[in-house]
Formats: sequence, structure tokens, C-alpha cells
Amino acid sequence: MNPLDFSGVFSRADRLVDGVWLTAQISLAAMVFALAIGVLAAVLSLSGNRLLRLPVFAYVEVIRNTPFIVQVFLIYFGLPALGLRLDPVSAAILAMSIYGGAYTSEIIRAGIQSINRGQIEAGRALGMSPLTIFRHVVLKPALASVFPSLVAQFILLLLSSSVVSAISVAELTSVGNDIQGLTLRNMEVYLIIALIYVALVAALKGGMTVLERLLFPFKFLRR
Amino acid sequence: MFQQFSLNHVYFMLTGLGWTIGLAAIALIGGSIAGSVLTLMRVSANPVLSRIAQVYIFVVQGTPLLVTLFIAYFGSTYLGFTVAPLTAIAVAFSFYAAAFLGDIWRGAIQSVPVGQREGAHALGLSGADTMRHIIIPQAIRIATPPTVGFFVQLIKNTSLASVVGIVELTRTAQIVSNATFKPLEVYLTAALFYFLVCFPITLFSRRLEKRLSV
Amino acid sequence: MADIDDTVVEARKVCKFFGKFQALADVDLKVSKGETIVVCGPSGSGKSTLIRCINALEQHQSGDLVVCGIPLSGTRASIDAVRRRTGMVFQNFNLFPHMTVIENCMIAPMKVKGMSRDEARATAERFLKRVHIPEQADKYPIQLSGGQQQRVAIARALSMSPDVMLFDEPTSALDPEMVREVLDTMVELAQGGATMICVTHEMNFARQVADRVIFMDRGAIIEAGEPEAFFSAPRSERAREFLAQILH
Amino acid sequence: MADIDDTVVEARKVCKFFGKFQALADVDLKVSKGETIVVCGPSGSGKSTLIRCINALEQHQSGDLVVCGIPLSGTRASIDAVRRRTGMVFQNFNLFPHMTVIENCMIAPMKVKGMSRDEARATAERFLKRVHIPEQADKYPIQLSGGQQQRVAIARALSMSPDVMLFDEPTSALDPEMVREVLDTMVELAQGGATMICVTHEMNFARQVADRVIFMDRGAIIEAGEPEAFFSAPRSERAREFLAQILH
Amino acid sequence: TNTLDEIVQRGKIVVGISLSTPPYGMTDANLQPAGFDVAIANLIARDLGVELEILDQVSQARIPNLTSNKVDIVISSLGITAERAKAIMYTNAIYVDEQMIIAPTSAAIASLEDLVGKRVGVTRSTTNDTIITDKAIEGTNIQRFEDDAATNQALFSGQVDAIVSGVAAANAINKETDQFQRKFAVRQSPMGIGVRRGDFDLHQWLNTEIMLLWNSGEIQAAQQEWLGIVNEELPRF
Ligand SMILES: Nc1ncnc2c1ncn2[C@@H]1O[C@H](COP(=O)(O)OP(=O)(O)OP(=O)(O)O)[C@@H](O)[C@H]1O
Ligand SMILES: Nc1ncnc2c1ncn2[C@@H]1O[C@H](COP(=O)(O)OP(=O)(O)OP(=O)(O)O)[C@@H](O)[C@H]1O
Ligand SMILES: [Mg+2]
Ligand SMILES: [Mg+2]
Repeated sequence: MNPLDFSGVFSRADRLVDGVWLTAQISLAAMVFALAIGVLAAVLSLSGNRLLRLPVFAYVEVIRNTPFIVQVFLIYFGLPALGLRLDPVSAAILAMSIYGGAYTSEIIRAGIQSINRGQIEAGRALGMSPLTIFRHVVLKPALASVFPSLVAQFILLLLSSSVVSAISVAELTSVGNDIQGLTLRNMEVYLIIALIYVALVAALKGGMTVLERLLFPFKFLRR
Repeated sequence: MFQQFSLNHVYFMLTGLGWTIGLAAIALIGGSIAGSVLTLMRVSANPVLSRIAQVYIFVVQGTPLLVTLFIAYFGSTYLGFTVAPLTAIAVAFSFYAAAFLGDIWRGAIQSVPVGQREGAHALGLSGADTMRHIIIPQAIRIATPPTVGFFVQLIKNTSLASVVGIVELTRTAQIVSNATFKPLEVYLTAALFYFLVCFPITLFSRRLEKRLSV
Repeated sequence: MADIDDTVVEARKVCKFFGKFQALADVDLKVSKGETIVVCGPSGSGKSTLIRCINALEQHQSGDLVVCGIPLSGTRASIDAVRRRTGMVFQNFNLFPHMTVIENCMIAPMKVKGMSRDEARATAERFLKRVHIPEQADKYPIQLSGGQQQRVAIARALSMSPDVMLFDEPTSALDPEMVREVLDTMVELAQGGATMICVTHEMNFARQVADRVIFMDRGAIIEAGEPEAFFSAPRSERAREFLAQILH
Repeated sequence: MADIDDTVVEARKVCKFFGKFQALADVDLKVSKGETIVVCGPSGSGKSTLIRCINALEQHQSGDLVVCGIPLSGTRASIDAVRRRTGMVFQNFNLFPHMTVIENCMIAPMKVKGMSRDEARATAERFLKRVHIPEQADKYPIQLSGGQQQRVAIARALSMSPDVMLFDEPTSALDPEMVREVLDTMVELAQGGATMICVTHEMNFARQVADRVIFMDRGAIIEAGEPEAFFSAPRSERAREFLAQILH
Repeated sequence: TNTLDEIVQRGKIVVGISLSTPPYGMTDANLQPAGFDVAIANLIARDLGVELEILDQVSQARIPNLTSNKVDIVISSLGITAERAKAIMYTNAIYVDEQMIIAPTSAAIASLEDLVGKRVGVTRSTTNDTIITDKAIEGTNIQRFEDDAATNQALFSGQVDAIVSGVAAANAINKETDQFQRKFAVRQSPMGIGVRRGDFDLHQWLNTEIMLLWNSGEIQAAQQEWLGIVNEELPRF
């Protein structure tokens, strides 16, 4: 049995830092887009129109029931056949957004459904248009009520970014794999990588907690 | 030297699918048992137990499953013993699933209104009877949709088992893809297999959700 | 929109069905400017449905309903116009939990009437003063007592300067000690000349300010009259039974 | 557990704190067998806390509380014993939604008293008859009206044959017409000789059956007396104010 | 413990091979393990007089499998580098690969300089990777994929301008299409068998075996059959 030897990992700390940075960037970008897709899909899936609901249903089910890696491959290797050539980072962000959007939309749908009908009626009784009601009466409390689930989903999205190493995105896992290849110190690399991911998740959670307090102060009030 | 992507390969991938389903069963059973333990710790009145569970959930949820599995399988050598691949999988997946199920189930238990617990206590029901006859039956209805949703992700995550040398569906796809150099076709086939396994489950979960919400 | 006479609400043979169930049966009602009407009746008798039809939250199926001079025809335009000119107060307040008290009162004037933020704030402050809680303007609804929340809801409805105020059991979700403060606010409103239709079982309130009490059962108006006459000598058997029940 | 005299509940200088907040301040109370006590007072005055301490849902911090002859010492045994001998009815019914009406009434006799299923069913049926809804036995709570649900809750508590029944605002979540049926059931109980402590603001009920009315404010019992005397001439200023408020 | 004795005693050698790296490790039309690494493993088992058990492994598991005793040796197109040799022991080389640049036939690429500003695909952690990383001129955009199929797919779908590949893979591509061609060789790199550190008896036996197999021409035959070329000389150390 080899004793653990971290020197080969530590000497490449600069590359790990680059990897962490890229992981953070693509994950944050994907979270923003996934949220946007999620809101849109949730609204469509709650519409009375079958023609709008059905595509959303298909989207959500196909994405949730197939491996993420396949979605990544299709976007990176498949789209060029249709004339759309994305660089690896853009392809990764797109794939993660689509993947995250499917889960996010289900969460947001639940949030919108949890809004008391009375709230919507109050908006109507005040003469607000449906769009105004959605924007000012429904969306914010809906997001507020499902915020913890959204954060949990975002954490999974962050962790899923490790998959895009398959299309040559030099994020954290990919850098880790490179170092493994060079040093053959797999256990050492994984231990360090795991620590970094836990730290990233902690940072994300912390940031989201602050954000929650800023965006939804009314959740934390007591009489 | 390139092979044509043929029916033979599809059969090969079907054997991988068999492994995937077997692994999923192991993960679901192990995860449910470990998840129950963690849930009980998490909702227990003992602050130390609940705190340990909380830290556990945080760390394991934040660690990529591949790394957890890697440490379970290869890390044991550093402790001076070896484990069989299936043991490592059962352990790693149980630990991983426990962290998520513990969270989901705790939420479900806590979302049963306090009045229910008080109603039971006021009748003189013991803590265990209250849990068994009053809280859990109601929590199960709340917990079922997210639990089923997580199970689907768990099934897809069994693809990581290739790291301990098990030739499950994704690994067969890798092997075939590298033999035929047709990754798109091969992975699409694999995706279809996953879909056929998972879609009925999510559909079931949707039905359930609808039925429970009325 | 000829408002030549003083009629604010006029219903003629209004019927409303939920599927096969008839919730309103040939309802005739005329409410003039400045009147205060109290509607009572057993649960499920159609009280809420009636006032929800009046502000177009529900669409009636037959009969004529003219509110603030606008015939409710089911068109978007008539619905919008009626909703702007009616104010509604719900049993459960239905304040927007994510907005402060004053924001609750500003959002409709800004988004519906197109008021500027400053204008809306000034209006909102005026009405919060009217319901005696100007000092709560920057709190969130959850920080207020039930009675205070309901008064905010009244101020919010008033902030659109409606021609008629509709109340649907505004005090029945309140702790007994808070009922009083909301009723007092409503009495002031009525005495200040507002047109009001109130679904309520607060008989003392009815005695104090109602011009007419309307008793409904199974979707129909069974009896209508001055409060004293109605309470002391209800004409119908059903009204007698009902009054016996709620005045335990 | 010597029950030599007829005292069912005896509180001496009972204090209860939530953190630093004192919810009960030196409460003294003695309730004898067969008595009906009505507790009233403003929101937050500690009424619920008092009866929750009596059936050990909350643990008091100082003073002595003896219920059905058992000193509530905080031990598991004393808590269990007291909960078996007291029945509680909540404002929101707290029926178990996943059980039928009769199952709601059978679970405690079976699990706590070890009755057989048949025995428990017979008992439950008896009490459902007592509250006049034997025909609803196989429905689920959600299929019943609020008044019926509360009567099931009473039957469920009775099915343990408690020495004292505790009611925490049993009618305040009900539609006005349903209040009557629940109060009638409670009146029957009281007249049948049950020992009862009821938190309620139904003053007619208090007049009809209460042996004593207790008025609480800020955790303390301010006044106690016969209903007529209390309502017509409350001694304390606070009680006067309070009564003025709830009897709008 | 002496791994060599153990192998003989239990009558079985467990060899870690990746079955997803043709032509080294793969499955044949009957889905049986095949390829150059498999052929060498068969020869070794034959000469040890023991049964052969092949354990399929993904690239991250190659070394941990070895160091945690899950396998006896690793034959997995393991390129020899100084840093890697700190983690495991290498036997003498069994094959010397030539790293080629493959690009569209129409592309004007003749030297490392021509790759500046271009996207060059390579399979992560392979010798190909090590070499191009080492040799590429500043400004070359190296993109690493997880396996050869993905690397080749990147070339086919135009996501990279060129890839670095071993001779065998280059041959295979050329057999399939003439849209892509070898441009130039970057360097030669030897591949060995991986042995646990300290397993000197086994290491010595394998070196002996490799020398004998070379002398009998069996290594060359395996190279010819699976890789399509035969090395003139194998470096020894
Ligand atoms: N959206 C709806 N769909 C179907 N039936 C409805 C709907 N809204 C109301 N109803 C039915 O119409 C009848 C009248 O309801 P409404 O709410 O107007 O009664 P109410 O007099 O306000 O009673 P309550 O005192 O309980 O508020 C009831 O039987 C009710 O079940
Ligand atoms: N679990 C608790 N934690 C902290 N404070 C509490 C808790 N339960 C009650 N209190 C506080 O104790 C005080 C008394 O509460 P209690 O519920 O006994 O009042 P009440 O007289 O029943 O009022 P209401 O009429 O509103 O039911 C209140 O100020 C309340 O905020
Ligand atoms: Mg109503
Ligand atoms: Mg209370």
C-alpha cells in the first residue's frame, strides 16, 4: 500500500484554483438561466392550454429521466450537425441550464401552486391585470416559499458540473483528473477535490442564506 | 478495427441494464434503511444526535458521489482491510442516499402539523405510538413524491459503479462507444434504456402527487 | 356609463351556476349611493357568491348586473372597469405577505391607475390614517394583529377610491377582542357616506348602521328590510330559525 | 393517588416561562369533581397555557400542580398518568385526517388502555351516539362539517373516560351556525356531571352552565366568580374593559 | 506478502485492463475481452501457468485498483513518465507508441507551430496528453476529453481542429475515412506494465517474461495483429 502523498497535488494548486473559478462561473451562470427557464416552464405547465403544457411535460420528463452526460454530449457533439457549434464552456452552461431548468420548473410550479388563491383574488379585486398579478403578487412569494428546495437543487447543479469535464471543460473535476493522470495519485486528488466541493457547497449555502434574508425579509419576521 | 454498432452491442448493453437495475435495488434498500436511521437522529430530541446528523447530511450532500464511492472502495485499504465491489456500492450509496432521504423525510415529518402530535399526546399515546400511528402515516403521503424523484436520480447515479469495476449500463455504453466510435448513437441508446426504466417511476410519482393533493 | 341616478349596483334576475349547482337564483337587488347593506344567511346560501359576482370575481350566467353604471357583460373591458370601481375586503385579509403595509396600499394605484410612486404613497398614507394605523406603514402584515391586518385591507381597498365597498365576513377570522376595532372602522366608513355591502353576522353592526338587511338562503334573497324590523320580527320561517341559531 | 376529597385539579402558585417571558404567574386554582369552569381573558393572557399545563402538554416551572390526585413532577410516569385521565378538545379539532371518525375514537383506548378492537369499537360507538353523530362513524374527518368534526373530537376525548375535560376555544374556528351544536353538546356534558374547564368567549354558555368564571390577564387569574356576578359587575377594571370589547 | 507466490498458489492472475480503449483493451464481436493488452495478459498467464482474470477498469481506478490489491498488475496502455513512476513500478516497455497529429486532410498543419491558435483534442491522462502538454507551443488550445471516442467525435464534428492520437487509432481512422490524415509525429513514448511498489519478485519475473516474449516474436505478433505496426526495438531499463 502506498502512503498518501499530496505533494503532486499541492504543487499544482494554481491549476486547482483555475478549476474552482471555472466551476463557480459555469455553475452560477447555469443557476441564473435554470431559474429563468424554470419560471417560464412552470408558468406554461400551469396554463390552461394543452398545447403549452404538453411540450413542457415532455421537456421535464425527458431531462429528468435520462443521464445528464448524454444531454451534454448531444449539445456538444450533436448540435454541430445542425449547424450550431458551441465552445465547450457555452455548451456546458447550456446543458446545465436545460438540465437544471427541468428540476427547477417542477419546484417553482409547486411554489406557484402553494400561493393562496385569496392572494390572486385580492389582486383581481384591485383591478390588476393577470401579468401584474403574476409579477407582483405571485412570483415573489412563490419563490420565497420554495427557496430552500431551489437551493438544494442548485447544490446538485453545482455538483453536476463535474460531468462537463467530458467535453473538455477545465473545471474542478477535470483539473483533478488531469492531476491524477500526471501523478497517478487518485486517492489524494479525490480527497482534496471532495474538500473543495464541500467548501464550495458551504459557500453557496451561505450566500443563499444571505440572499434569502435580503430578498425575502418577510419570511423571518415574527410578531 | 471499428466495429459496426450492432444488435450484439445492444444485447451487451442490456446486460449492463440488468446490473443497473440490480444496483438500483441495492441502493434503494440500503438507502432507505440508512435514511430511516438518519431521519430518526435528525428529529430526535437529543441535540447531539440531531447535530451529528445535520453535519453528516451537509458533508455527504456536498461531496460528489463518485468521490464517496471511491473512498468507500479504495479508502478501506488505508484502514487495513479490503471490501468487495458490491459491498462498497451498498455502503457508499446507502450513505449518500441517507443524506438526502434523511433531509426529505425529516421535512415530511416536521410538516405534519404540531396539532397532530399534541392531539395524540393529549390522548395519552406514547411517543412511539404517536410516531407510528399518527405522524408517520401522514408524513409518508407528504414524502412520497420527493422520495420517488430522488430514487430516479439514484438510479441514474448507479452509472458511477463502473469505478469499482462493475460493467453497468453506462460502462457498457462507454465500451461499445469506444469500439464503434459512434458515441452519439450509443449514448442515445443508453439514454433510451434509462428513460424506459425511470419514466414509469416519475409518471407514478406525478399520479401520486395529484391524488394526494386533492 | 351614465350614472344619472344614484344607483350603484343593480341586479335583475341574476343567476349563477357552479356546474349544475345553482348558487344564485333570480337575485334582484338595488343599492343606491351612500347606502349600507348587510347580507346574512346560512353557510352556503350564496352570500359570498353574490358579492363576488358584483365585483366580477365570478361571472353570472343570466340576468342583468349593472355595477357603477357598467353592465357586466363578461367582456374584459367591463370586468376591468368594474373591478377598478369596487373595493373588496376578504375574511382572511389576503394582504400580500411580501409587501409592507404601505406597499400593499400603493401597488394597485401604481400598477392599475398609473400613479407615480410619490402620489401613491401620499394616497396610501391618507387611508392608513383613516383606519388609524399610520404608524404601521413600514411593517409587514405578519407583524400586525388580525384586527390591524384587516384594517390595512380596508385601507388598501379604499386606496383605489372605489364607488362601492364589498365586505365578505370581515370579522369572522378575528379574535373576539379585535372584532370591535374593525367594526368601528366600518361604522366610521358608513357614517362617512361610503356605499357598502357587507356580508356579516355581526348583528349589532347591522343594527347600528345598516340601511337594509338582506337574508339569503339557497341562493335566493328571502327577505330584506330595515334592521330593527328584520331582527325583531323576521317574516320567514327560515330567517327565524337562522337568527335563533346564531344568537345563541 | 389518594383521591379522598373531590378535588380534581389543584394549582398552587404555578408559574410557567417561555424563555424569559412569563406566561403564567402564580396561578392558584382548585376545581372539584362535577364543576364546570369557564376561563376567559384577552389574547395572550395565558388561558391556553394554563390548560396545557394541566394536561402536561406544557411543563410548569414552579409551584404545585396536582391533577386527578397526581402531582405533576415532570417525570414521564406522572405525565403519562395525567394525560390518561384528562381529555382535551382543541380549537382546530386536531382530528387525525388519515383515520375514520371511529378509528379516531378507537386508537387511544386500544393503544393506551389496551382495549381489544371490539371493545374499543363499542366504546367509541357509545360516545359517538352521545355527541349525536353515530351515523358518521365510517367517514373521514374531511367529509364532515366543522361542527361535526368538533363533536368527534369531543367523543374522542370522552372515549378515554377522563376525570376532567379541557376545552380550548372549541367553537372559535366554527361557522356561526355550527357553534350552537357544539355548545349544546358541551351543555349536555356539563349537565351530565362531567368535570370541565373551558376556555371560551361564549358568554351565554358560561351563563347557562358555568359554576365559576375565571378571568385571566398577563398570566394571572385576576378575577373568579359566579357567572352572573362576573358579567353584571366585574370587579376589576381590566375585566370591565375586556367584557365591553367582546360584547360589542 | 509476495504477490508472485500468491499468484502461483491461487492459480490465477488478476489483471486490470480498460476494455474501453481499443485497440489496447476492448471487446470483440462476441463481446469477449480482446486487444493488445489482453493478448499480452494471456501470454503472461500462459507462462505463469495460471488462469487469467481480467478486471475492467475506468481510468481513475487503474492505480487505486493496483495499490489496494484489487488486481495483481495493470496492463492498460500505461505511458511511462518519471512522475508516475513515483506511484507505481513499471516493467520494461511492451510497446512504443508514436503520438501523431491527425487533422482534416484539407488543413495545412505540418509542425507544432501550425497548431498555435488551434484547438487540439486529446484523451485526458493518456501519454498523448502528457506529450502534447509538454511539447505544445504557447497559444495552442489543448482540449482534454475523457475517452478516445469523445476525442475522435470532437474531430469528426469539427469541435477541434486536430487531435493527438496513437498510431493504432490513427490507422483505424484512416481505414474509415480519408477526410482526415496524419500530419506529423510528435514523439515516441514507451508503455509498460504497472506493478505495485515493492513487488520486486513479480517485477523481475515480468521483465524476464517480456524479454522472452520479444525473443520468441510473440510481442511483435500481438503488435501486428492489434496495432498494425511492429516496433523495431523495445527500450529496457
Ligand atoms: N367555485 C365553486 N365551485 C363550485 N361550487 C361553489 C364554488 N363556490 C361556491 N360554491 C357553492 O356555492 C354555494 C354558495 O357558496 P357561497 O360561498 O356563496 O356561500 P356563502 O353564503 O358565502 O357561505 P359561507 O357562509 O360558508 O361563506 C355553496 O354551496 C358552495 O359550495
Ligand atoms: N411555545 C411558546 N413559546 C413562546 N411563547 C409562547 C409559547 N406558547 C405561548 N407563548 C406565549 O405565552 C403567552 C400566553 O399564550 P397563550 O396561548 O396561553 O394565550 P391565550 O390566552 O390562550 O391566548 P389566545 O386567546 O390568543 O389563544 C402569549 O404571549 C404567547 O405568545
Ligand atoms: Mg362566504
Ligand atoms: Mg389560546
